[in-house]
Amino acid sequence: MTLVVRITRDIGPHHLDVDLEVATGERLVIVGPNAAGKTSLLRSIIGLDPAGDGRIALGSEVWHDSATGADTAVEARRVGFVPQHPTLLAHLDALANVAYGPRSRGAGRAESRAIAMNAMETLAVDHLSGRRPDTLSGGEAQRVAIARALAIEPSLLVLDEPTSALDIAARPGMRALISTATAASEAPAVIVTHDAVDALTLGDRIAVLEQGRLTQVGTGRELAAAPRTPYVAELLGINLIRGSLQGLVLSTGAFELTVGAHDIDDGPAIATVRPRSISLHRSRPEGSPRNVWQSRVTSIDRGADRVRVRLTEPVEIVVDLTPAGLSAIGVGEGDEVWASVKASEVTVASG
Amino acid sequence: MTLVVRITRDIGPHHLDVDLEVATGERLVIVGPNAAGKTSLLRSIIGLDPAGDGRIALGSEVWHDSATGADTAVEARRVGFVPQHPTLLAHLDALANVAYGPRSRGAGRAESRAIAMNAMETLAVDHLSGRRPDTLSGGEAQRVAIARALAIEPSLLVLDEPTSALDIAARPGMRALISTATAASEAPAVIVTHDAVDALTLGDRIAVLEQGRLTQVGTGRELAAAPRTPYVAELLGINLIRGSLQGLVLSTGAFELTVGAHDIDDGPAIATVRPRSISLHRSRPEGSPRNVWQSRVTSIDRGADRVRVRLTEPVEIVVDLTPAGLSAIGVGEGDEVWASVKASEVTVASG
Amino acid sequence: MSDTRRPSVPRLVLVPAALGIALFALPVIGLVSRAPWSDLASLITDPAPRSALVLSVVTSLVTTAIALALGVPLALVLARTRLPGRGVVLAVCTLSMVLPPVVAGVALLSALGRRGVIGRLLDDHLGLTIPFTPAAVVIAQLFVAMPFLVVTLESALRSADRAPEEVARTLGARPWRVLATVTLPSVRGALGAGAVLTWARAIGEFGATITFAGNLPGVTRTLPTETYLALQTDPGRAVLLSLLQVGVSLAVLLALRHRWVPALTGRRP
Amino acid sequence: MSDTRRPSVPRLVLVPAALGIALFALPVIGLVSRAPWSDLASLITDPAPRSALVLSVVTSLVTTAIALALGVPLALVLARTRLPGRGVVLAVCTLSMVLPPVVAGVALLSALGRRGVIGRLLDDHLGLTIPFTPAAVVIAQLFVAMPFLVVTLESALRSADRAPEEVARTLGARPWRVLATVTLPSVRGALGAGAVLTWARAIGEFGATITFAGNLPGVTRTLPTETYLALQTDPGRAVLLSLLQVGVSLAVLLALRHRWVPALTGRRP
Amino acid sequence: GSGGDRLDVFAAASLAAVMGDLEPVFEAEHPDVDVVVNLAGSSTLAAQILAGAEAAVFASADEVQMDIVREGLGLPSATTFATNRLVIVVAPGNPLGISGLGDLAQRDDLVVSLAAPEVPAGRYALAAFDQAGLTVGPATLEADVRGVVTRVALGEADAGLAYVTDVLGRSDVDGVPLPAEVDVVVEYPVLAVDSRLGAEFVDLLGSERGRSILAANGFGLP
Ligand SMILES: Nc1ncnc2c1ncn2[C@@H]1O[C@H](COP(=O)(O)OP(=O)(O)OP(=O)(O)O)[C@@H](O)[C@H]1O
Ligand SMILES: Nc1ncnc2c1ncn2[C@@H]1O[C@H](COP(=O)(O)OP(=O)(O)OP(=O)(O)O)[C@@H](O)[C@H]1O
Ligand SMILES: [Mg+2]
Ligand SMILES: [Mg+2]
Repeated sequence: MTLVVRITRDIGPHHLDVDLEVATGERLVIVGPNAAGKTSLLRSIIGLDPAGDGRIALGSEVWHDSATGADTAVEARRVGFVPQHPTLLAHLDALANVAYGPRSRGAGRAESRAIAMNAMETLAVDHLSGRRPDTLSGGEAQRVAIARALAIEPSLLVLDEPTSALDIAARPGMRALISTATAASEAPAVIVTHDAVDALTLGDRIAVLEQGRLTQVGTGRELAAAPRTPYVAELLGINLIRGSLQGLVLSTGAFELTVGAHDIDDGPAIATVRPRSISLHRSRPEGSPRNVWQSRVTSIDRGADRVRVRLTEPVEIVVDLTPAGLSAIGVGEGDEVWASVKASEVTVASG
Repeated sequence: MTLVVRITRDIGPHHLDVDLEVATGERLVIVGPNAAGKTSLLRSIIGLDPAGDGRIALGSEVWHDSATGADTAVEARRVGFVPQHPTLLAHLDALANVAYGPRSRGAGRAESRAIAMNAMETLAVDHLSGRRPDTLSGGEAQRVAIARALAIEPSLLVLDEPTSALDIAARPGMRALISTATAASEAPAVIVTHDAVDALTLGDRIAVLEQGRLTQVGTGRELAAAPRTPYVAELLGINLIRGSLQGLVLSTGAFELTVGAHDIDDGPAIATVRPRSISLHRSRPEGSPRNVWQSRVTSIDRGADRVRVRLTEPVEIVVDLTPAGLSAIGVGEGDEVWASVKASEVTVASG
Repeated sequence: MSDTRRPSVPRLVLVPAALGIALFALPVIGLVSRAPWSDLASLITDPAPRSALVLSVVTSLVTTAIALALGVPLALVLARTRLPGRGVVLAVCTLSMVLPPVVAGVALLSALGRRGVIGRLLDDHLGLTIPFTPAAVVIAQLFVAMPFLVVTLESALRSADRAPEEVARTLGARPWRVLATVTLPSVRGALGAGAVLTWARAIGEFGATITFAGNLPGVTRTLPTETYLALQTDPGRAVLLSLLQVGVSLAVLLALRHRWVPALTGRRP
Repeated sequence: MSDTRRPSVPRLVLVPAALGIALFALPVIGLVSRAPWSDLASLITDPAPRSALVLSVVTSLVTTAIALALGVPLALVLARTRLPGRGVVLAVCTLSMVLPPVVAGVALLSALGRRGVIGRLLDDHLGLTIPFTPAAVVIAQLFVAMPFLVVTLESALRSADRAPEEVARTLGARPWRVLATVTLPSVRGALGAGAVLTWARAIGEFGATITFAGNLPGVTRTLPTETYLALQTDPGRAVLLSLLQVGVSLAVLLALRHRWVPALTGRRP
Repeated sequence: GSGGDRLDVFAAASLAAVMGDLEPVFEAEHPDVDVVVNLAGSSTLAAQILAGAEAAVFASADEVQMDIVREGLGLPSATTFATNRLVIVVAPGNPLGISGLGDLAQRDDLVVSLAAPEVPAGRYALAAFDQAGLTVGPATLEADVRGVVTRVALGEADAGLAYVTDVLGRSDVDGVPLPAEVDVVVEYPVLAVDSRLGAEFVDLLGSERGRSILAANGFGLP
């Protein structure tokens, strides 16, 4: 069952204009800055918000078609939905929340509870079955909400930041969990997340929504290879420099970058550089790198085995070093620094 | 102003028992699995939940002391609090929400609005000032909640997963933002997060809360060097193996691991291995590595420039490879595989 | 995680609250102190007040049930749809609360009485006369008391969070199920309050009842009517009757509460 | 993000809702059709009903204001504190709704009359007599009508989400400020509904008023009392008076609504 | 009661018109006195007086209530200032041809409304049927005599027993007089509760002026 979505609608002052397909059993991750319209897109797909001009279909079922006026009721769409806030039914205990879906879809009381218990075990929340929602922790509530969505054996999974409150131990399991849940029905899944690891691991493809429009859709590798917007580059931890290409030189106006071999035409282009490909130096370095420029350290984020250094002039660049590497050059925030990168580390795509 | 927290209380069926200090201007990050009691701890510090037996003091102010019966009212504690759910006041627009704190603390109407506008600019939500909370996106609401907490010039910042709904572009700025906000007052900050990068970058120290108890407190580097629990190891992307040490061999019962040189005594010990130090092979490898064992691939998480492979037998191990590395050995989920690691890559600490 | 340590109510509200309690308690104490308790035995053995009491309890409960059956849908339509005449309908509801009860009775007669707009048709074509029947008692109580349910519930429905209903729909719940399992439980406090108000207003109702339904012992003579008439000859007896009514009302209330409390109160565990 | 496409109300509720509307509308239509509209001019120029009207409007508004001043604290105390006698107090509130109004008037006389438990003290020591004054009208209305506010508000307060109040406290708001800026706005729907119910009950109140406050023209003669007297001699005039009352009530309601609507309704933008 | 410049007259609601006419007369005779008339059911007035209301005059439509007040306050007997008679209330023009009490007791096609026996009009109605040697099965027992008239006026009842004064001057009902042999006389007692001015008001009721006002309003004179 392929999900086909074509939506054109206004959200408040903004405009949402999306056209995408999710194949049978495919998991599409949607990423994008806050307020891009991700939640609004999901709600339109589900039928909770208007879908405006366009068409939404899952397999042979047409859920919405502005041309024919078709519009399937929300409750008939069989979507496993996890909203951005868990929104458990406050007057029911956790088990009854999860059993609500099967029960609403015609299963008997005992059967619904068995299905629910099963889903709760999958999410490791079966010990919370008798609990009222307002006594659950944030992560517990989110797991119960996921269990509830999976318990209806959905034809489509729609998850709005389903891992935002989960601890790290729970996240790696999510991919397997979603696969298992939708394996029988081969239901497609649409998953919104802000987490780069989730984006790369939960989905088969990633769609980037920015200001109500899809700016790029592809596999993680495709996006990493040729990010089209700074947001994608930032998400994937890649430096992206837009400029005008002339032969092997990309010029931003303030800055010129020698790029690696390529076969694209002169004109607007996007160069990408991995943060770890860039070296920093206290003084102007000698040697092979063809790109050398002077800059200033804007910020330093220290990690356990990685330090991320941010430079803003003359272009925004992040550099990843080892803690030892940073100690070696001994710079701090605000200090002047030299950066270098080999031309062969700079890949270029037409912009 | 140092924050001193000693709390012993029951939460539902669980028990919270915490003793910690946060120095002037220090940012303490609290991490821990879901339901560990993080939110409960924060609520006790703030005074929204009972603090039970113990003492809470900020500098010279004693907020709670079960010995003397002292108990400062919530509103007198001047805590900048961002709850796990944004909890904006539904009947006020975003600006009025942010201005609510200054206004409650005696500032005039115009002054409060100016302070609020300022805080909103800092969080890049000034364009939302006239909006009702129920029209905000998840990330927008969270930013407004952060702005609201910062607008009161807090003596203590308490943030419960403040970045969970923020896009990646907004996260790196949080550290600077919190520093700036508390710079004048040198207020300490207590920040709960599930995000490893946030944990390592937002805080000066990390406290690990598990099942209501602090299992480890230290800097990111200290935790990475000697994680005390599997949770910490998982958080920092490190393999942790508990066992009994005899000379250079750590034995788990099912598995023996030759470790690197060390000077700790025989007995219970914890070995750590970085995921990238482990190699995988299709067949039994020849050569120098002293640790070679056969296992099976449980799962594979593919990232842009990293693939994480999980093995469960005979010990839980994660291995990081490059995509190319994985293609080279050509294994999939469920396949048999050989793992090897040099003894010098295995560090050991007494358990 | 919702129980807070300290009562978050400002201390000083205790002063007006105590005044409010006094306002209610003093007259009741006055009444109790004036009651000729020695006559209680004779009152209880007298069959007349007993049949009035039974009629009052039964009709007021029937009224409450019908008020729920009609008032809940009405409140829903008013709160949740964009009905054109919304404001007018709500105004008409308020209006029947504002009418002096006797005039309400006259209004009912002019609609459903023998010569009333509708009553005439019923009488001519079906031979059905509504006044002077227990049904008339119920209708009179409904007209006067049902608005209390509608107004209370409408406001609660209007401000209730819609997100849980949305989730229920995605889980496959059809509109009726959403209504029964999500919407109404989420306003159960208001539903309970509205039902209690309606019932209390109904069991205390006198003017509209006697005007529309008349006063026939055993058929339409409710306890308030019995009390009113007793007041004409034997005020002590009237006081006793009122206290009887109050006592029975409390008993009914408590009985219903104990049965429905898990469903009707918004108490947290 | 809360406006949904389709009305989520099951279609079929329109049937009972329509029945409910008919129940309210028909009697009013009956009343309007019976009214001797030709007498309207003389009624309007007559000063007696005008002074009764003014008294009714003023006292009912004063009653509502006092009911808010006392009832809001009372509801808060009942909903938010662990007062030992909670249940009893709530029962006493319900009780004054159950009493037939005339008996309520007798109860008030026995408490606050010149020979009453408290009234005697007031009379002896302060020379203060309450009955037969406009204050007595207000007290009678309060006794009968205030419970509607208390019950409505108590249930809303009990089920209101406490998280916003907690946040307000962390932001430095003291209890009074939390109450005024968070708690009450979060139950503004119930507050509005309760106030309307109280006011409607007060302006339509007759039995307790005439018994406790008497029926002195210009002092305690309210519009319902005026209507009662008109019923003795000229039912058409009584109907007109009632419709006048209804019209004025609607006007007051709409006027208040327009002024307070942003504060009182729970409407979403 | 203090008299002074205010005179509180507690009068049965059915005397509203009479009191309305008397008030200016008394005030004209006593320019410094303000007459305040409190109109309600006799039983309500009695309850108010017994609860300490400062009534100067109590004019009751019910002898029972007057007795309750007299006994409660230990006052001498009251004087009768007016009388009234029962009348059969019927629809305008008497379309059903009701001619006497016998019709009310015996015709099955009639819906009959009487006041409840607890209130005076009901008591007198019973007495009337007693005298006529009839028993009646009314459809409803109204809380007061006004209820009887209202119900007939609205067409809900075909006949009822009310006072002559209730029917006088109304276009929506007609009165059928009772036969002469049914001699039920309704007496209205009045009492000056405790003031000199009150006694003067009672005197006015008995004066020529007072009697003509009573007569003009349909009341009989003792
Ligand atoms: N009223 C209650 N009754 C029973 N258990 C409760 C209650 N309140 C909290 N708990 C339990 O206490 C534990 C700690 O909850 P808390 O919210 O502090 O966790 P947390 O560390 O913040 O988790 P998360 O990361 O999921 O937000 C949870 O297991 C929760 O279910
Ligand atoms: N009723 C409304 N009125 C005005 N603006 C609205 C309304 N509803 C949504 N918006 C705006 O539409 C935009 C998209 O909102 P949406 O919730 O879809 O964003 P999102 O991509 O899910 O963001 P986040 O990552 O923060 O959750 C936001 O700017 C939001 O403020
Ligand atoms: Mg969103
Ligand atoms: Mg938490």
